[in-house]
Amino acid sequence: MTDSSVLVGALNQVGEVDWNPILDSSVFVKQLPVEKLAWMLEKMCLTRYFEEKAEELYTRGLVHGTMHLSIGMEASPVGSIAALEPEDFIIHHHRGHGHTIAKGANIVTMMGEFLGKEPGYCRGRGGSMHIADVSDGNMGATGIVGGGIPIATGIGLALQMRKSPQILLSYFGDGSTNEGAFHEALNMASVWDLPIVFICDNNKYGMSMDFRHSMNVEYISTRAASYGMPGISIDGNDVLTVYQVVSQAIGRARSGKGPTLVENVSYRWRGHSKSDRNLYRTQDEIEDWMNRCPIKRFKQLLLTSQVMREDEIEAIDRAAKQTIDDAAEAAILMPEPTPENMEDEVYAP
Amino acid sequence: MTDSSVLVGALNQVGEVDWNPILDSSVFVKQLPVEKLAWMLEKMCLTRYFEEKAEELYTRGLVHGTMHLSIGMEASPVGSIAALEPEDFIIHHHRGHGHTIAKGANIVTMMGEFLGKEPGYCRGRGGSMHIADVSDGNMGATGIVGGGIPIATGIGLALQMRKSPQILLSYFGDGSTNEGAFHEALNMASVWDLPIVFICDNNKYGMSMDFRHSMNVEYISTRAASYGMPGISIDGNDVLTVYQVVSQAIGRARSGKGPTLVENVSYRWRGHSKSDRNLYRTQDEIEDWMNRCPIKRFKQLLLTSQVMREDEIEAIDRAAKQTIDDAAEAAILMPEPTPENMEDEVYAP
Amino acid sequence: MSENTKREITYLEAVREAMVQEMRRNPEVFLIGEDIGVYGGAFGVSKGMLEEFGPERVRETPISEEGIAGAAVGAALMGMRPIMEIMFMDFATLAMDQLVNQAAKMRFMLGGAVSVPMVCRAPAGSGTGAAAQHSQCLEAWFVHTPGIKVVSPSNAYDAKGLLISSIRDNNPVFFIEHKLLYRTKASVPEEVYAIPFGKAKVVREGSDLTLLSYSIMVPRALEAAAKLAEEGIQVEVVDLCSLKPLDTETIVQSVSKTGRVLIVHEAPVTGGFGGELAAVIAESEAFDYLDAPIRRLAGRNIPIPYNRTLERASVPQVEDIEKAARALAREGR
Amino acid sequence: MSENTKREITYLEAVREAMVQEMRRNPEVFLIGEDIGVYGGAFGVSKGMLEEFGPERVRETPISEEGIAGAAVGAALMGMRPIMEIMFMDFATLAMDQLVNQAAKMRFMLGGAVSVPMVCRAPAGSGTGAAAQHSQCLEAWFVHTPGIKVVSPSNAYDAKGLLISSIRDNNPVFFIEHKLLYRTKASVPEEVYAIPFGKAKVVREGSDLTLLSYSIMVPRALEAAAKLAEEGIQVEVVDLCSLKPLDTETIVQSVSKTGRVLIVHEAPVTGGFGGELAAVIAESEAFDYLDAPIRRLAGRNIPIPYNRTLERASVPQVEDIEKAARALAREGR
Ligand SMILES: Cc1ncc(C[n+]2csc(CCOP(=O)(O)OP(=O)(O)O)c2C)c(N)n1
Ligand SMILES: Cc1ncc(C[n+]2csc(CCOP(=O)(O)OP(=O)(O)O)c2C)c(N)n1
Ligand SMILES: [Mg+2]
Ligand SMILES: [Mg+2]
Repeated sequence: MTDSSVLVGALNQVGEVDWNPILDSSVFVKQLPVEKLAWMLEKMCLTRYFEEKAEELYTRGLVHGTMHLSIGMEASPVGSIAALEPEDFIIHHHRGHGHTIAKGANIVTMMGEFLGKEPGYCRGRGGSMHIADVSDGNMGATGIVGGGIPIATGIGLALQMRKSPQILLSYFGDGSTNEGAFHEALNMASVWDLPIVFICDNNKYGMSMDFRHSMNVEYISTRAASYGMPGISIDGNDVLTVYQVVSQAIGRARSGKGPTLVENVSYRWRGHSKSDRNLYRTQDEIEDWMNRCPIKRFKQLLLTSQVMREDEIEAIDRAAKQTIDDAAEAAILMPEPTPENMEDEVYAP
Repeated sequence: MTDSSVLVGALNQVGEVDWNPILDSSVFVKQLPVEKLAWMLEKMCLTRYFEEKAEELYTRGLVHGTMHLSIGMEASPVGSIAALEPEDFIIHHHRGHGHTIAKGANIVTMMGEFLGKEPGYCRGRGGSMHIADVSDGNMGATGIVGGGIPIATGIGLALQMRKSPQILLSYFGDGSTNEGAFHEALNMASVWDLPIVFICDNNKYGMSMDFRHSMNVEYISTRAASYGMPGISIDGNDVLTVYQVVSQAIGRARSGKGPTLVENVSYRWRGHSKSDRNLYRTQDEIEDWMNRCPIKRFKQLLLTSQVMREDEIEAIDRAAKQTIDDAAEAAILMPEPTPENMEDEVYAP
Repeated sequence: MSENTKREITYLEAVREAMVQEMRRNPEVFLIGEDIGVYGGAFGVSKGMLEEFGPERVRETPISEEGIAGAAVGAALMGMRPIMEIMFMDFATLAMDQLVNQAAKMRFMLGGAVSVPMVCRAPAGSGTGAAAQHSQCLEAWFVHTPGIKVVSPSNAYDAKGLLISSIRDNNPVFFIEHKLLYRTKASVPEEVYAIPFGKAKVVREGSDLTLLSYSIMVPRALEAAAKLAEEGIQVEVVDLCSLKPLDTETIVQSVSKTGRVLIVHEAPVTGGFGGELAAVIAESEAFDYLDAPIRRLAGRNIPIPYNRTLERASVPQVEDIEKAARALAREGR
Repeated sequence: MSENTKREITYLEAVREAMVQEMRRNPEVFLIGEDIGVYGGAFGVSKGMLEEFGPERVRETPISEEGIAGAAVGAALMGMRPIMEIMFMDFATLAMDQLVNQAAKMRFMLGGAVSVPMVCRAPAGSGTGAAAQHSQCLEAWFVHTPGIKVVSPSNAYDAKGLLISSIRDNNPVFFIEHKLLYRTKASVPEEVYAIPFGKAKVVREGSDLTLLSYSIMVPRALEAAAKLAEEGIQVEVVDLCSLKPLDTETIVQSVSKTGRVLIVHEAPVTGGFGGELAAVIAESEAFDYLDAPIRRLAGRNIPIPYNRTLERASVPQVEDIEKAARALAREGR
């Protein structure tokens, strides 16, 4: 690694890439159009309120099945998808509400799927874990940990073969990097220089397992070295750092230089899924991370850097809450699917 | 990596380990008992002649099926197994004749298995790819590339749980390190500090694929970094370097410090298997490596360092050839298995 | 079942008790899998076991199903008796090489030089709203794999006894638990007991038709049979318990007696284990006693959907069994 | 088959020709797998294709079966038409998650928003001395997976036409090639032609019994049938061609006509596809026409051994088929 390639703000870094400097968020925030910042705030708020509503609906007994909440992790999907062109693609994982919202999903249709309704994105066949929004370039999620990463490689391959200018963001968790699928897929993507940015949403735990007990490395970006791929770990709760770093990785991907592994370090506030009693971590640790809330932090930044006024910020927040409340009401009223002829849906004509 | 950990003679190295210096083979050869050196030479010659005989038998139409020859690669199994205690274990892969011989297999029983005979190691059920010699601590090979590596982790786990002083050498090829099994198994072994030395017999090709086209790393030992495991690449055609380095890795394993990944760089002279037309590499390249023959080189070393006389060396060589010739004759005369009651063999009582 | 045992425990507790008792008895037995420690496993099966046996023997792993299976195979080769837990049976897809190419074949392939005494426990089935990738019943794959035994208990009593046999067996055993059975209760003795493989149970006698089933479909079949009895249709319900080895004798006897057979399972009908059962019957002397075609009632040929109504409609429910059995009872030849 | 076609090519060449012709016609079609380039694939199927189509479309991969399958799924999702080659069907064990949980389920699970037009080609079967881990026939697993279609041609003509249909199909298709068929020849038109799925062929007419089979067992069955004809036993041989969708109609018709049925396949008998066929017959109206029990002749319930004699004895040979058919023809009810 040459000195020139060391990126200020990186927690860990491998591979020889000439990273452009990243700016402190308090500086960078002034360089982005206010609409962009407002978009980021809106998507983060929508995600938070969506998931809080999901919890509420669950508690009210309206949800059959499980769900995986990303409360506290909103900066990674929003900061990275903010760096995409609308035609670009994403593929994510079981904890994917934020990615889906950031990529432009219709919230009502999404809520409908969450409730298993016929007008939902998957006509109620998929549910929380499988919400996809293909027409917006969101190829959805798999319930198999790591199972989406090889598919990402295939999507990247198709884009490359078609000489498309589009690129793909592929998301997965820390725990999934212990699956063979991760290894095979990143290796192939690197060998073929595919237009992909691999983004590890490290929320510190794979279900109940502290990621440091599941691997002998401190930073998951270290694993990029096995594939001769650049890797970088950053503060995944800082939406503008995520944006800057992923933008550069996207630039590499789009210019044919191949994939990058970006680790966004964050934390999941809620249990893994609804059956989680949180016995594997301390309340202190949870509270410590709640104090680092990516949304509160971003709002603070917007305010102190004077790019938005408090009332503007709160208006976005309130509107997001309203959108979610309305979506839930609408989704509850949606019709249920009916079981006739399901056999006809299995195969494409 | 601290300076002190840099090992002279290593082609590549990762991880922070205090390697003891390794000596130049021309020096080290004088520190080993002559019986040990003679053992090494004998095992290498036996392997070479076994495989040449295998080819001959194949050409004579006596072999049904395929086989994978390791001619040119004899130093890795012999140098590494020379560093074991007899009670230790090995598990290897489809190119495993050398490992089997070095671990002490009865050559006649082995040849019998190669020919599919009833008195063979697997009673003719396994054949060349699956010769195991369990009573000598050779747990055999799988025909699934990479499939033996997770099993190695399980063997290491059993040894550790039983607080056994025994350790395991786990062998595999360069190509197999692109399998998910490699990734999962090395990660688990490292997390649990298992008493295993992982040895990659890098013969430059996975079937027809140049290993440099199958991965973006120059040295496979680089991959150890993903597991927080020390990794080292060495000249795998120098039996005494292999011996010295693997001895140290065995020391780590035996003292509870965990696994090491050793890459023995070598070359396969013959085609991948009998159907190989060698279209993917040049004759020049093959000849270049034939000039680096590990056996010739070792003989030369023994001679020039004056630890053995030419006639002693040639006596070992001739005896090995004779052993193989005799074994083949005996094996050819062995009875064939008969197909009755095979169902009764599937399940253990 | 011993008469004087009154203690009722759940299927889940029975599975745990079998593991705990065998682990106490035999230091070679250990549990390996994901989140089996402080979390107690995704369904809570191993709750408390970490505390009793420690992290060595309640061995939590990274999320690496192929690695877990390989670790089990390797440890078993060395004479340990690993119980590996696959969190959902669907994830066995990631461990098929180790289970099918390694565990199942190794003894035969090495001419008998080794054995592979391991258990693979996996919760299967739909009904929890977990959708297509967390709801499968894949027993047919393992039945079709020489070298693996397959058991699938329908109640807490059998779960304990069959799991103890699985742990003591010297071969790879696939032990299938059904998620919806976890909370069901039965009278289960505290003593250690082993139920031999290959014995089906006639759990209800009847003269009009034989209903062959296993796992979750057994309680459903019994419920349906009770209702049909009110209409005068006497259904004989056979719980297969172990799918491989299979108790052909009990099957043939029952079918020969009733002359009609309905096979019920949750997995999709096409290519399911029901086909094997149909073939076994159609090849046997029971064929001569059949008064109606063999009928299968099984899961629809679709992935399991998320929505509760769709999910329910994807696999046989009590009313479906009732209907199918009634129709078959009336069917002449 | 067109009358005026005299050109004979091998099964292997027919598979290659189908790929080459579709790749010429449609730039979205590509081949992906291990050693398929200059090596031409382990069996030489893709020999010469790298030269014509280049490394982009004859895409060689690291040894990463799960990765290959995932790459195929992803590319198919984007509308490409990948043909993935699994070097030996046994290695599909390493790609089961991608094939079964992803490829097969994705369309249904996403409510119809996507399709996954891909082919997985795999050489199967024993007979080459490659032992237990390189000789399996695993079709039963994929037949049991809703969302996947399964075809298994028995001759060069069908191989070409069915592979072209597989490539054009908008779903995952498992295309099973048998290693021992690669060198067999048939008259194959040079023109592009597609053979629709779900049509079985009566490849020999007969009145005494129906023999249902596919893949390598079809030529063996025909040989046996020819010998039995000399004894006056007329065997009707049905080549299923596509296992899913299955041509139930032709099966039922033939069995209803002959009143006796022998099912023959190479995979181990227990849990094999033969069970499904037996069940389909036993459930159908053909049941009423059966004059003898349904018989299966299939592989023994063992891993495939290395030794040539043992290997041969593990799966049905011509003489075994002859014997089983003769016995069945004589069997009364
Ligand atoms: C192959 C597979 N193994 C196990 C699971 C069960 N499971 C679901 S999510 C999860 C944890 C995943 O951890 P990570 O990748 O860090 O993602 P996170 O849930 O933390 O976002 C586990 C073990 C699964 N769904 N798939
Ligand atoms: C899972 C699997 N994929 C593919 C193969 C076919 N195959 C056998 S050996 C081999 C090459 C292995 O390369 P490497 O690991 O470098 O070992 P080498 O043969 O060079 O010793 C391949 C592709 C296999 N046996 N198993
Ligand atoms: Mg996580
Ligand atoms: Mg190699």
